Amino acid sequence: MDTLSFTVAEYQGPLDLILHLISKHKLNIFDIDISSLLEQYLNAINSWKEQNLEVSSEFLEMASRLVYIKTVSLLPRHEEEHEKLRQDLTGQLIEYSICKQAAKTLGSLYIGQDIFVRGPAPIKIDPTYTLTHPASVLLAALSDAMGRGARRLPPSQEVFEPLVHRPIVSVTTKIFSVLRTLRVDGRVKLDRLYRMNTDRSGVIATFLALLELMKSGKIALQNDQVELISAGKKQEPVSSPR
Amino acid sequence: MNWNRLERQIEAIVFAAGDPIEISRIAQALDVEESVVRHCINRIRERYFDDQSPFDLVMLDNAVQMCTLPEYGNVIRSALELRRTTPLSQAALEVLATIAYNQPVTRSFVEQVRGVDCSSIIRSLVKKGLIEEAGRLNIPGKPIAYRTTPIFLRSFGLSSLEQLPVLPEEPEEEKGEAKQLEGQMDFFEL
Amino acid sequence: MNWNRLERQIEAIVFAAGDPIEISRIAQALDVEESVVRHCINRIRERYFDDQSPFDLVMLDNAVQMCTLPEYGNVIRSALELRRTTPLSQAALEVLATIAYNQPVTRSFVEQVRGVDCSSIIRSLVKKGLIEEAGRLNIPGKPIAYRTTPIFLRSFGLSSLEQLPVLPEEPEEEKGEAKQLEGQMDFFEL
Repeated sequence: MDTLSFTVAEYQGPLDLILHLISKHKLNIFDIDISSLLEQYLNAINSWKEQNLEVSSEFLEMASRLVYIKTVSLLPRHEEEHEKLRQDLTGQLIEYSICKQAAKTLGSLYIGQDIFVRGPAPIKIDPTYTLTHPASVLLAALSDAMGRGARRLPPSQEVFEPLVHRPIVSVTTKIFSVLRTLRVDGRVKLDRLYRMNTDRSGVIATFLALLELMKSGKIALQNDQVELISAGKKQEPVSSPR
Repeated sequence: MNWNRLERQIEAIVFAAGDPIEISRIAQALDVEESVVRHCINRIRERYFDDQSPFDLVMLDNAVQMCTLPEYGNVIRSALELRRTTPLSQAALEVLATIAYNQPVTRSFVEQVRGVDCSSIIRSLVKKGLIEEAGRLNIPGKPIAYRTTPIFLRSFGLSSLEQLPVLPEEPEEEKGEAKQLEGQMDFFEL
Repeated sequence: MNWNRLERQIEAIVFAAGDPIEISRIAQALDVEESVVRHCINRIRERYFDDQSPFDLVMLDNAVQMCTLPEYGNVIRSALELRRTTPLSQAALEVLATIAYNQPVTRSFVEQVRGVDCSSIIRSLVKKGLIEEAGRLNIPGKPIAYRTTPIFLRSFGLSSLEQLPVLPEEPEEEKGEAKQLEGQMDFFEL
């Protein structure tokens, strides 16, 4: 127990340790060299282990995160992802360093232990609750209260259904949906049709539906304006591209 | 002897003590004779009187307590009783509902349901007369059980516990989902 | 308007309340405008200051509380035989700061900022009365949100959250780089 609190006393957590390493080894927080940070980080953890200190899971989690960021950096054509992972870490570190600074400032303001107040005078007043509420608020409050407890139970199978069985959107459905939209508006922006979908399979089905409709000459794409023209509006079935 | 400074320190101590505090303890803390403390207390009382202060130091045996003059009783009471009109917080409502639907229950049951400490909320609900102790449960540790009171029924317009709104069969979340889907259909049908 | 009388009544009410009491309640009990109460409070504070009284009235949001000045802390502690409470830990201060500047926030938000589990610290801050539940956030899972309390304000000598010290701006991508790093170095070299 003592050993554990020793670790905790030295660093508030993995972010704290990283901030320490960054300042100690003069790394640039805005352009972290992941390889050398990872090396320093693992050295620190290993030295704790040698001293038989308990290393809490949060430190190990961060170690695996750093390893992952480094791995991504080694993969070809993953610069973007690597950059994003690195920036996420930088952002978190900056946020935490601001938090540390705020904590330090607050700490210097603390006068709580030197200010004394007194308890309420023992005057006989009637503290009985006098307001009234509809009983329905009780039910709402109960379901809020149980929200936490209920979530400790294993989730039911239905919860997983939508994850396993994605709804398959048929092309036919989308053909109808596109035509219905056109019947109302006459023309419509292509990206609006796509934005009406909430998932990838819907977007694909919309795309296929559009190809199908163009092939059959029911609609046409108005060159670079990204608009659809209903063939029913008596327009050129296929406009000549510029 | 800096009388003024001593008086201030005594005022501070007696104020912070709240309850009557022995002259001897004050004397010890200030490292002076008890007679000095008594003398200071008299000086403070005279000053309060001259200044028409609403406070007084009252001697009880060998202890002293700071209190307000009786003529302020009414205005104090009316200010403090206005507290009763503060509506229950969300947290207090959750504790109350948990007790209402499961009574008699222990504090630890309520805390298990909510996942956070509820001792001060339970204390304030007892003070407000909305719940009360219902003896001790016959399980290890003999914890205190709580139940709702007639004031609870009155506050929520119920004539008995049987009238508590019934829990819906299906869990809330599913219902919310169905509603959500309906909303989405509307969107498609634009 | 009998200012003197009003001041006395306000002193009596605030003293007897012990806990912070809302200006609006005092105004209602005395049947005067809130601005009148605020004006009286300022006059009382000035008088306490001029008289070198050990007391002060502190404003905590829209409430007021009577307390002793910090310089009397030692003598009060020794008279009441209180041990000096351990100061807030670095971890507790970090959690408090995160909540104070972002409230209302959930536990998981705090844990994300600090990168470590904070449940026991949050529990102890609730027990100390420095933070409290602020209902639930209307996001999936309806997590409990926390906010700071009047005791927090009082303990840090603030009369409202607007008085929280200004945080350093989040450094902009390139501009403030050098400056920010200098500041951080100072901070690290503690």
